[in-house]
Amino acid sequence: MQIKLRVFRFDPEKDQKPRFDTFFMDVDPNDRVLDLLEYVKADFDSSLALRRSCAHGICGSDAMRINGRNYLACKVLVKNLHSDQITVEPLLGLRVIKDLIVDMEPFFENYRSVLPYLINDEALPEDGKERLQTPEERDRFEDTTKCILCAACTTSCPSFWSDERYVGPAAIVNAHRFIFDSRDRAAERRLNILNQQIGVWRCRTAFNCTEACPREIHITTAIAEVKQAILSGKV
Amino acid sequence: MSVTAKEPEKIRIQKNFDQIAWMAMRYSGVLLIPLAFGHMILQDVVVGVHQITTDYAVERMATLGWKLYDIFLLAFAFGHGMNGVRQVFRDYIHNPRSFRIVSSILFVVWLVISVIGAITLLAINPAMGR
Amino acid sequence: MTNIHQYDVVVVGGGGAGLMAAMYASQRAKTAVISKLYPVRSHTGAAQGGIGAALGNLEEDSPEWHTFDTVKGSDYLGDQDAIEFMCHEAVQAVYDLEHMGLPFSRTADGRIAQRPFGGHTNNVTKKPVRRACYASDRTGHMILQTLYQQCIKNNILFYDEFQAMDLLLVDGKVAGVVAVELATGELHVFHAKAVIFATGGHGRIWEITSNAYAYTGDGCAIVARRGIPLEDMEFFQFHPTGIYKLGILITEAVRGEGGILFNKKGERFMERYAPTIKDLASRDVISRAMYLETRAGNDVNGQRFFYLDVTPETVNKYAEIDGRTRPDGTPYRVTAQEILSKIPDIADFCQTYLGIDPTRQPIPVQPTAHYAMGGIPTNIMGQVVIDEQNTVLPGLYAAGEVACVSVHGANRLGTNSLVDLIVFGKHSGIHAAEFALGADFVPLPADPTEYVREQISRLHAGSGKEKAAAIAREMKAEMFDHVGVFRTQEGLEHAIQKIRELQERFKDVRVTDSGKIFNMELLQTWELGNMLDLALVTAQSALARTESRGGHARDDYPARDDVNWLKHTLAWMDRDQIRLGYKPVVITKYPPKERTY
Amino acid sequence: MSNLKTTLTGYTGYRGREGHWAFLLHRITGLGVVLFLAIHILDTSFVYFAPQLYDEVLKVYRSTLFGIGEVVLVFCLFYHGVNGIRIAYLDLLAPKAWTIEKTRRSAYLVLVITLVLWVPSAGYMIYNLLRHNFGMFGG
Ligand SMILES: Cc1cc2nc3c(=O)[nH]c(=O)nc-3n(C[C@H](O)[C@H](O)[C@H](O)COP(=O)(O)OP(=O)(O)OC[C@H]3O[C@@H](n4cnc5c(N)ncnc54)[C@H](O)[C@@H]3O)c2cc1C
Ligand code: HEM
Ligand code: SF4
Ligand code: F3S
Ligand code: FES
Repeated sequence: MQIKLRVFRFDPEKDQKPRFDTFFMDVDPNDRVLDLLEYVKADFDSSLALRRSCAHGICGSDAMRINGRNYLACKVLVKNLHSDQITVEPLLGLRVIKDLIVDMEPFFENYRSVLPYLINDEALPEDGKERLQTPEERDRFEDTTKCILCAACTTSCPSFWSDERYVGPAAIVNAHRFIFDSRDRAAERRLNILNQQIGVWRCRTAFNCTEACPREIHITTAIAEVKQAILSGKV
Repeated sequence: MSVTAKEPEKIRIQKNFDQIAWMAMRYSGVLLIPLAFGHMILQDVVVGVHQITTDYAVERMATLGWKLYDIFLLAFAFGHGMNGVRQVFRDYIHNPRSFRIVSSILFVVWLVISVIGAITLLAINPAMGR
Repeated sequence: MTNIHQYDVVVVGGGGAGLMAAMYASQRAKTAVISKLYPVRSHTGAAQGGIGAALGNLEEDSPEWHTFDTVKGSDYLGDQDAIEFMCHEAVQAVYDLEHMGLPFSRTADGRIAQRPFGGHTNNVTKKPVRRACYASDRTGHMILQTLYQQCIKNNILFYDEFQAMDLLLVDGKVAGVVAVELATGELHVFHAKAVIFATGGHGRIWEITSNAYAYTGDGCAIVARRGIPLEDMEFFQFHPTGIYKLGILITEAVRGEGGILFNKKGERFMERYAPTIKDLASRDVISRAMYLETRAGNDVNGQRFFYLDVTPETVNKYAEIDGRTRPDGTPYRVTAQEILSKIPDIADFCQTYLGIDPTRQPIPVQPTAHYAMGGIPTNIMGQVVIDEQNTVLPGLYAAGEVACVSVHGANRLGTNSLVDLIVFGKHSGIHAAEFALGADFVPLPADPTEYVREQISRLHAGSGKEKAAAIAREMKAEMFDHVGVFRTQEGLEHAIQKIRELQERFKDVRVTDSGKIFNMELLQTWELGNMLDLALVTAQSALARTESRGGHARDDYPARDDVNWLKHTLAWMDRDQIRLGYKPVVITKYPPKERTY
Repeated sequence: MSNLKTTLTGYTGYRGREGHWAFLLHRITGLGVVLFLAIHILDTSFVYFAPQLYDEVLKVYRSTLFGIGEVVLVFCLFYHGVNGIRIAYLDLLAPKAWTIEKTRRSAYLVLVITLVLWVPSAGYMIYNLLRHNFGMFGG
């Protein structure tokens, strides 16, 4: 099918202002949007800059705004967009460095602020083997282990747009993954961090995050569970 | 069955304003359904501004039942609303100093208007009707 | 102006191997990690099925059996001392991961869950054994995340989005690496006592591949240009079940859970090629079976693909025929629900890219380029060895897919790569730190960035007659057709000539973007140069090896030839010529036998 | 101030779904209602502080423009209240129900309930407005 692809362009070394480049191309409805961007690089303008690696939705490199909504470019097919006009823009709320590449540092900083790692200073089992955990205990945080830190959620969140100090859904998801892990012992510290001004209370349940998550994590549910844990003092 | 037999963790959370405000917004909201909806349906729809006169207003506010109703409405609706405004401002104003100034102003506005409203409600008595 | 940094140990690559190495190295030495991708974007995150370790949580198992399976899987080309070391270390390594927080799936009694995987057997009964420890179907993702999390916890120093482009050697000793900072285009010199390469593989050389765009073989190309040989490059694994056309991997675990392969006649063709373990035979065997089926005209629609069927009806039907049981002895029967819960990500890929539900419809699959068995030669400490006598190059280490220890020999068993990363990542880290503590910095050369600058300016100076994209396309197609699952002398010669021609044309490519900030075009063009080099090494090594073994299948030499070819290939890049040499395979307990499944 | 630009771009340009619109509407209607409420408390206080002026206030209230505004206000409060109940219910009683389907469906439900409440109210108010200000319906 014939489509019109509009791509956000900005070269900090040349351009004062961003612009859109338009490309007309013949594509297969089953093509990924990432494929289209690769066609642009191969056949039209090799200077287009974007991040990508795995090409199947697992590395989290290529989150971007496609027709106004956050997706992984490698996980959305042309036919899913139901349109022959496709507009590709960088994520909103992070500084654009070049073309579709944004500065991810604030995002990772928020991630690191919630202690996203297992903390348990108790002695290991004497036989040196695994700490035990029942399948039920494991299921409690299964969903939030899926996060690939693509930032599609955080950069779709109205609260983050207005204030990038808000830790954002991705950080909360990663805190959730440890708060509800029966092997972890630092839920209290994390909950106190998330109870701060820039923590969970900033979430207005706008739900863009959950809609955007390419891993289909129930983000808003996870945030709600964290809020409940803070209020009840129970995990 | 829990093979790790984890003690339910005793978690102490520092209470803070945001947490309390979050709860308060929800509980006051629920309360506001009868209060605010009732008031509005009655005054704006059923009675309508064209039927409302000073006498009507005085008479209504002078009745004890309505007086109480209105005081609750004033306290909850305006408190809820002004805290809402504060939260909205906090989204957009990031400088802590600026935000402190703004919330102080909001607090004063809230206080002054609430006091004016309260005085009106408390002071009105049937004798004031013309 | 260049920026010079000094560290005891510099790890190049932030995937499973790199992070593991960094964690252990940093315990004793001042360590930094440079990675062209954010570490969590590394390809380790794509690994699905599991990590093999003989924990024996569900049934009897032992590291001995794991060793034997790996030796056999390697088609006897793996070094048995290294394999034995790895398989024994695997057990502790998996417990270590668990202690670091890795959320393994669990058995009912709370232990790490394990599932069967291709080529892993009970050595006594010859039946598949549950050895692959897993976390749903995203084991690699969880390993990568867990290691990254621990690195954050331990304050490991990262240079994210720094791409290494050169290795500095002075008088045969390591002096450091040169890397470009993507965000600024500036060159940085990392002056180091020890350098660990953990840059992953090079599967992007082939057209249909499960590998990431980043898999361009930078590590191998960088060291090869500095005179270090590459080992066993002809052995590249083609995974039998990549999604048709896209190459996206459908993990073996799907067959572990009972999935069956069918040809166009609806026949379970693996029965003919591997009568004992059928659909769980090792990858090279199945890929080759598919090729033979294709040649016999049994591929679906004549389009070179087959069906992988995990619908509960099929799984249950064949589980009954095979008499498969659960650990408690009850017959193995599944529901759609159960299947979905075991392979949620695969179901998601099928839904997204094919629009099908794998519990209702079969998945169209074809062999896809998957894993480099070959790479930079190392010993079990991760030290790079540079000749037939295994002479160590002081200060240089390699681990992970980029390295060739060799534990995978001619064919890697599923789940063994993750084991490789963890075990050899760890030991190279430990050893590099140890080495660095006892060594001095080798003084940097006078102009450390000279070679990189020269390479870059050449890419800007081309005539512009040729397009990089076109060259890449032709290389991938050529490699897939002639240096793929099956090879012939004619095809390989054709490929070699073609690649040489492409290398010539590559000189006429010009990078249009002259900027410094995130000049992805420049770097990707440089990567194409790496791929062309490795394509040539692969084809040359393959042409020389006149036998069929593991991932290297020659149509014209269909038999394994232990008399002449039980040896590792070493390939040096001497300017434009490839020079080949050979070194013996280490055989300890398991003399070569015919390999049947 | 770049945040403000981002925010406005996002509010208006991001193609969020039901949850996004519900959030925006909730915020706008809440702010609208609180603005009105502040004025309303003050003007009502005229009853006590300056009864003579209250008649003037009532005149303004009865103007056509204000009448239309009032219809909008009623919508705002209905929407904000009903959606507020949705939020409070999910947050306090059913946090697990913050799922895609339930959020989408509940957001629509809120809109429907709001309309059910508002349309008859608005009809009646407009009827009154037309009757009193334009002498229709035998007013
Ligand atoms: C789809 C798929 C499924 C798989 N499933 C399994 C499985 O179930 N079990 C199993 O055992 N194995 C599996 N594998 C294989 C296994 O995942 C990989 O072999 C392994 O993850 C490689 O890890 P690594 O650490 O060597 O490299 P990677 O994790 O790829 O890391 C490479 C790192 O090097 C960096 N890098 C590369 N070049 C440069 C440069 N020039 N400068 C700086 N940094 C650089 C990259 O940024 C990256 O951080 C699978 C592979 C794929 C593709
Ligand atoms: C009728 C019943 C009402 C209910 C059930 C209700 C409920 C709520 C809830 C739950 C919130 C919090 C939203 C969040 O944090 O995500 C909220 C916010 C708010 N409410 Fe109400 N409310 C009601 C009436 C009112 C009234 C009468 C006013 C005005 C005086 C008002 C003004 C606001 C404002 C300004 C906000 C902040 C909006 C924002 O943060 O985006 N509400 N309301
Ligand atoms: S929660 Fe989902 S959208 Fe957010 S970073 Fe993780 S994977 Fe991406
Ligand atoms: S979009 Fe934002 S407001 Fe909450 S539900 Fe998601 S974090
Ligand atoms: S390229 Fe990896 S997620 Fe899209």
